[in-house]
Amino acid sequence: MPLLELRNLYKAFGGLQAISNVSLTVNEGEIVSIIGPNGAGKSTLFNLITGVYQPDRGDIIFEGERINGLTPDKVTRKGIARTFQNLRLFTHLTVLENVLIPQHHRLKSGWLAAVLRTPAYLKEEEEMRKMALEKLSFFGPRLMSFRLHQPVYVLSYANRRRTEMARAMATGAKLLLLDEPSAGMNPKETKEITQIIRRFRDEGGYTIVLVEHKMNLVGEISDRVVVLDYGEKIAEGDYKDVVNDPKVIEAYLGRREE
Amino acid sequence: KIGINLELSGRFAAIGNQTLNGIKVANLQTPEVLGQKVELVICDNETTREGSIACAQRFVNEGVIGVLGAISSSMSIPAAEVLQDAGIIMISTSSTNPQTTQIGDFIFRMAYTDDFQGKLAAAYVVGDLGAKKVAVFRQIDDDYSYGLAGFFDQTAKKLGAKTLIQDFVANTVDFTAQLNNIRSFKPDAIYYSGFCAEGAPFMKQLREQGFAQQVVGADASDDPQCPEGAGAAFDGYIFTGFATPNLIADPAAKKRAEAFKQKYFEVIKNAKPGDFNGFVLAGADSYNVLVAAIKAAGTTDVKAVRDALGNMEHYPGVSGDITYKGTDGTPKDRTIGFYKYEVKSASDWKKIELFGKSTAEVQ
Amino acid sequence: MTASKLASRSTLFTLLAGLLLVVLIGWRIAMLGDYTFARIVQDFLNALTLGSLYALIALGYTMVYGIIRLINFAHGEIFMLGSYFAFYAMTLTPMHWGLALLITVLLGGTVLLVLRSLFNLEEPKRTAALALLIFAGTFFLLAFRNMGWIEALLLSMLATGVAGVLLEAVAYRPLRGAPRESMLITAIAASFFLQNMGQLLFGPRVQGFNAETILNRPLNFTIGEETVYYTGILIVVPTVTAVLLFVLNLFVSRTKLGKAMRATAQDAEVAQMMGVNVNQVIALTFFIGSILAAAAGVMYAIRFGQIHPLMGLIPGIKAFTAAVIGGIGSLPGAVLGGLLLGFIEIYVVSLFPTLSAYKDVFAFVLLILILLFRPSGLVGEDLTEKV
Amino acid sequence: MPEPLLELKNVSAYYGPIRALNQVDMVLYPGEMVCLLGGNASGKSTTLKTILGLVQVGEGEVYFRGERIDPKPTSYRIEKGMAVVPENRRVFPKMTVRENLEMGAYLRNDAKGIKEDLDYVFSLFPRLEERLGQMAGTMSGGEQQMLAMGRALMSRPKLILMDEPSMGLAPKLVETIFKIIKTVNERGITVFVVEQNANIALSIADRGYVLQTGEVVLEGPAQDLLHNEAMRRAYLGEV
Amino acid sequence: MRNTLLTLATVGLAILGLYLLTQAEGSSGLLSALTLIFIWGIAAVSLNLINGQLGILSLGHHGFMLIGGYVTALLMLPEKERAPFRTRLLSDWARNHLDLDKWLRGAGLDFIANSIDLKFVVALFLAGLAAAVVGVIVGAPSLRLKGDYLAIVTFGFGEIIRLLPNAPEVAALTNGPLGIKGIPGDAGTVWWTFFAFLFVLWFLTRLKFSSYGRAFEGIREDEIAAEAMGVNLAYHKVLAFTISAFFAGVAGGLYASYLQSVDTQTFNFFVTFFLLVAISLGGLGSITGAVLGTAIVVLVRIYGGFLEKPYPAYVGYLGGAVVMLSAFAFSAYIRKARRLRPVVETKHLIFGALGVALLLVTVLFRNEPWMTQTVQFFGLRKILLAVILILIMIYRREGIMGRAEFSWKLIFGPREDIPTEEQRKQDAWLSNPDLNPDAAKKEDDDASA
Ligand SMILES: Nc1ncnc2c1ncn2[C@@H]1O[C@H](COP(=O)(O)OP(=O)(O)OP(=O)(O)O)[C@@H](O)[C@H]1O
Ligand SMILES: Nc1ncnc2c1ncn2[C@@H]1O[C@H](COP(=O)(O)OP(=O)(O)OP(=O)(O)O)[C@@H](O)[C@H]1O
Ligand SMILES: [Mg+2]
Ligand SMILES: [Mg+2]
Repeated sequence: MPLLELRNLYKAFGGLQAISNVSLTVNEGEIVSIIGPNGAGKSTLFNLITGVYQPDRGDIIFEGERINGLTPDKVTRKGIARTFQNLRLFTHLTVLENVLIPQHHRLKSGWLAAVLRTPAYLKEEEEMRKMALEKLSFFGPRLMSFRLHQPVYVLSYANRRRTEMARAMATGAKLLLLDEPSAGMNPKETKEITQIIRRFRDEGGYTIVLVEHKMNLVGEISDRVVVLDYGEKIAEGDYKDVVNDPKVIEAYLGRREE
Repeated sequence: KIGINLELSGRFAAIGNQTLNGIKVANLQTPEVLGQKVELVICDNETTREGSIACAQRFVNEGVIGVLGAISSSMSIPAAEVLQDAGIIMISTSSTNPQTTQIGDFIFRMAYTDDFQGKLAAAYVVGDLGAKKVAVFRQIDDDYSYGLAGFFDQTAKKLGAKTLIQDFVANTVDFTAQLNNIRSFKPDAIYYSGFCAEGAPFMKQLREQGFAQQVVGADASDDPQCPEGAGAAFDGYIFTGFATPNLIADPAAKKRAEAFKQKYFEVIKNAKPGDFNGFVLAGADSYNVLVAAIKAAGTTDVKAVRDALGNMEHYPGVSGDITYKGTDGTPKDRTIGFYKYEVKSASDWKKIELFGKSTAEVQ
Repeated sequence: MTASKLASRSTLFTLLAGLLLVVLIGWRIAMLGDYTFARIVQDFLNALTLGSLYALIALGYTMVYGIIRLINFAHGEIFMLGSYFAFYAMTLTPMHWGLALLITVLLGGTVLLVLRSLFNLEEPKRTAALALLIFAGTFFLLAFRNMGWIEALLLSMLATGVAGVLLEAVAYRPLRGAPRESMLITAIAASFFLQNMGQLLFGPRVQGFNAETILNRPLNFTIGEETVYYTGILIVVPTVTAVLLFVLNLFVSRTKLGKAMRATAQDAEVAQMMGVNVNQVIALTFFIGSILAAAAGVMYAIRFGQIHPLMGLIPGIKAFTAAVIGGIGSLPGAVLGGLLLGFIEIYVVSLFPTLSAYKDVFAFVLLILILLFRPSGLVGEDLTEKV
Repeated sequence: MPEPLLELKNVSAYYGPIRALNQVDMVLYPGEMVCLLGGNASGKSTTLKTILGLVQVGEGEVYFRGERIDPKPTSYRIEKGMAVVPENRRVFPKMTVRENLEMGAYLRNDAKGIKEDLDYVFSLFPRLEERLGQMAGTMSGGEQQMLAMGRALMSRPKLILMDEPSMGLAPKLVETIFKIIKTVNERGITVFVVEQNANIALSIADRGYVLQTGEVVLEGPAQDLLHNEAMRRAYLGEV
Repeated sequence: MRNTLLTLATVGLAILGLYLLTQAEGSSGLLSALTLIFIWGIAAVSLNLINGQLGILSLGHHGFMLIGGYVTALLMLPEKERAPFRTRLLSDWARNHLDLDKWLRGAGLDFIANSIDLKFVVALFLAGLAAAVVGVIVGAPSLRLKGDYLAIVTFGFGEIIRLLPNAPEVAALTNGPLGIKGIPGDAGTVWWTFFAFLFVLWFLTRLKFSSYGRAFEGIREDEIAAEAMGVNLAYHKVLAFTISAFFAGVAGGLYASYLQSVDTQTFNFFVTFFLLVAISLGGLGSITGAVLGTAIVVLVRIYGGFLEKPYPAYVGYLGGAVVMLSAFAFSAYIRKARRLRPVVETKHLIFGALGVALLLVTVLFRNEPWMTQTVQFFGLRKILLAVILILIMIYRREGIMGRAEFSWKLIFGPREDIPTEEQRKQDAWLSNPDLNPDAAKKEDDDASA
């Protein structure tokens, strides 16, 4: 059974058909990249999956269960977490707090227990902290040392992106949707992040769907690449096939120079 | 040492300052008692209950013998609770709600109570003016206005008139809808039990909307803000209030009041003629009786002074004869004056004294 | 539920609610019995008078609120200042020439400075001409005229506009770029400050504002046997409000400056990067807002015949309410909201006389209902964000 | 050497107690295209903000067209001929595409010139013309980036500052955008660009600066930097 | 551990101090100031939970306080009532059924019954509960709204609640607009309020530093993100709103007991306004800040009275001069500390000039009658408060405490959030190991080896 399955999704904004008839399956343990020109509907697809928008038609099936119509928090609790293309961190909270909040929904203790600091609650809190550090440690000292207690608004752009990824992982989701994880990073850092995303899967056991424009990253880690254009899926397959697809070159990559 | 708890800022600031002036003048006249100088501790309660309590507490700390004020029942009652518990004398200058002095034996007042005022006004409107139908406007969120309107309404009904009550709340400025409501009732007279802040727009709109009936109000209208606010709309307005010297029946008291008035205008230099009214006299007398009680007791022991005050009979005050003996702290005989505004414009108006009626008569 | 479904549902609710309202009103009128046609007309005129006053206040409020997105708690106090300025202009003139000169220099100088910084007057000739006009005009008005309400209104509008700009410069400008809450708190503080300053400077008591104008001339006509009364304000204020609405709307949506205002509201930092002098634009917004407040303040004072330092509090809250009911940021919305408030207040009293003291409860219940079904006000913009 | 267009002399800038720029010296000559590189959090964006006056200069001086501008407000600097493509796009979300572009031309009054430039922008980014009436906030990330570029061009600046203009753009567009930058530069507009995509940036730039923790650690002609061993290792990720 | 001890020690000291104070002569003014600080402090921290931590502008807090006030009043009303009441349904019932002290005495636990009035505890709890129930009723539908729309709706609810006791239908119970008077006041004394205050502080601090508190702050920062991270918005908003309403109700009950009366005018919008001023002065979102802000506001209101005493006019002029000159010095100082240039802004010179001018005027005309006459300004305290608030917003826009809380670490520990230059250098090496002197040295070593 595939982890995530999209069946004939449609979404329009006014007259604009942002997503039309998109179907997609993602299997457990895969890294799937979604590429496509600007405005192709990639982020919209993420928004549909996570419940920020509701599809006009079609089904979204996660672990065999239809999740259309759920609010974003319910979707997250089902096991899908995401990062935002335009960064939506809790800017005045510290990095650590940012990574603790997504674990809140798993808390079993009620608010009264939290106030009373019952042993059960304290244990849970301890576990949350451990998990937060574990997720942050994917990024090594970049977020771990003094950055841990810095409020997010002092972080530079790339460090914010890293924090967002750690935060998404901390929800305890199985499936991560990463919207342009390497934006704002230089080639060297992009390489670093590529390795880290691979480790998300290998060590963290996540299944990953990502949107990217940096082809070397996509090429290096994707098991499968899906190409969207004007809301439609125009190609799907492994990286090599896709980048040599003339339709993709025409719509997205442009004339290859090398 | 005497505490003064007055509404010097906020909604009732105007009356508060008039009362304060009265006390100041009285203090100038009798600056000493038992060979000691009387020290006035002034506290502004900002026309809030909390402020009034804070003032009361401050006086408890500073160890005053007695407290003068506050003006309105809403501020007097909470302060009275504190002072009664602390065993300090309080003389509310113009609280007219019957409750105030029932709080305890340390609480006195200088005014009459609203049941008299309401009854007298109703008798006047139904009896003297011959009104068969009266529209009553009351401010529903004020102890004074609400209570007073109630007493008026009761008596008027008892005397055979029909009434129609219209409610409003503090800071209302638009009365057009209420006025439209009484249109088909066709009242012969209108009773207004509120304050001037609402009264001025009320009268203005009343006249604009074509009502020409006689309007009668109460002592809260005894305030220059009324005619100055609405100008000619107040022409002919009749209201009850603290008696001014001329209306005091007792000739001796009248003389004292006249003398005080002279002194007042000597001391308070920039006072306008309209600033002198019954509130000034009430302020002065509350000071006077307290000092007199201290003198009678011959000591500054609070208990003794309270007893002296409670047993006071026929004190010759500027506002009339004052007797506390045998009452709950409300003087036995007070004169309620009837006045009429004659207003040409906001800056050119007169308060005509009609006649006075003693509360003793009604009892 | 999709957005469109939601929209259609809320329209349905609105329709239903409207229907219910009509039925309720009809039933009450039938119950009341003596509610004659003339009284209906009378109530309508009363409501229109009050509502259009609210609308005028709300319009000025929205200029600042809708454009800078600052809940300007101090707007009510600016409104109060406007009426006091006019009051003193009317009662203290003509004044001794020395005093007039002093005030002219102070007031005229500030006005000139403010106008210069607002409109980039660089050409010396024009500036000089303007200066001459302002100084001579002010001096003439102060020293030789017993100002009528129109002159007082004009002078007060100018002075209040300047006061608004100064308030902005002192209290709000240092907070540029601060979080919304800080601005809000400063607005509260400013309102608190002005209220108490007003009590200190103008005295706490209520002052009569007695202008003989066409605005408060009692007029009437008859329907059958009965007479219906109204005053000149019923004609003037709605007209002024409508004209202002039209002009301001055009200004904000079409002119460059209007666009700069909106841009500043959305992202002041980027607006700066486009070359917008953000300080100037915001100052200008306050200038216009305060001028409108002054106009509304004078109308209000004429209508109700009195002014006092706390008079701005309630109209300020009403304007805020009106602006929100109408939809934040929408000038027509503010006017609509103001009218609606006026109508509610009048009709609650006349349809439910025993509940007249609770008319604010009704106003707020309606407000809540409206917002629950239309979460962004009657004509407000959609609040959803792109993620 | 001609007169420099922009000069930073010994500039330091602070965020509260944090010193984000440390005694930075930079010069831009008219018509040049200069590229600013550096790792994350090295202070690139801060440099641009300092030039624009969005961050106050703590110590040091900034000169633009021979005039000292560090005490001047941002709007004055724009008036003197700067334009900017801000980090993270920052379009006006509740304004339409057209209004956003018009805001770019805020300080201009020549209707005809504006029209020309509008057409020029449309020729560069046809997508913008398609979406003229759309609220900018609802556009996709890349579309917003185009809009931000177009908006900056609308002011006909002397100097254009760009903070990561290629971020979030499709590969095809990245190439296009650098071509556009090149053409813009060839029209005589000086370009100062912060870019992570150092390979492309350096290949079209004249010179480059490299920042590290707020300090300039390397500078020189673009070609030299491109082939600088340390540089390649540090930023281009080549070993 | 050390911190817990320190906290306990502080609380102990506070109790001791308070005890000594209650024993001291002439301290009743100070005590009532403290009582007010505690009462308003409870209200302020509860408002802070919504406005600061949850980030929702709520303007209807006075409504919840009013409910608490009325409930307490009705439950505590003594049998022998001074004022004639139309109905004492609830208070009669309360006397018969809620008198825990009677039961305690019956059970032989006299010492508890003698030392605290348990009925008041119950009354306060019920007051809070009533407010909380209304909080849910108000919150559930309206918390869907956003921003200012929500603000005005909460304001509307607050006003509706405030006006309802006046309605003829409930007036039989609430005595209409006249309110209820004669509530026993001894329950509103400093010990009660002190312990209630301690409890509320303890409760809300614990809540803030729990996972729930973090969730609230997440909602404040970014609702969409919080929702995407699995936080159930509706539940958490209503939860915070309800808890806040509960404590507002408790504060209202204490306040009614302090005033010994309750009516619909006491709890008007100014109450919320006042609380807003207090919490923003202290720093929105900070519990410590809310307390600090409340203390300042209450103290200025009570002890600022000296400003409004009569004094000769020249004192006023001198005071003005001092204010102006210190404003001038202060602004220069701040600009210097912030490395803003020029240190003295031209427009700030106005302050200096005005100060000097005032000084000159005072000296030159020191014998003129208008300089020596006695003047008295009422309302200066409020003006002072407003000016303090504006200044704080300008120079410390996040309020005195910002979002931070007082903690022992703040005093004893190092700041964690500001990196040292060294740390930032190390951070940079992550991107470029070449620049790491150690690494470079190591390479040298390798080479030489
Ligand atoms: N809320 C909305 N209202 C109107 N149009 C929208 C909305 N959200 C997205 N769109 C439009 O839908 C299209 C797809 O947007 P989307 O954000 O999914 O693009 P994308 O593939 O993520 O592009 P990019 O790579 O540039 O981020 C765009 O043309 C965008 O303008
Ligand atoms: N508002 C701020 N407050 C405090 N510190 C800040 C602020 N903005 C940036 N910083 C700090 O200043 C330093 C430089 O940040 P800057 O944004 O200039 O980096 P950058 O080079 O643009 O990085 P990136 O490539 O990630 O965008 C960083 O250490 C950052 O944490
Ligand atoms: Mg996208
Ligand atoms: Mg950057």
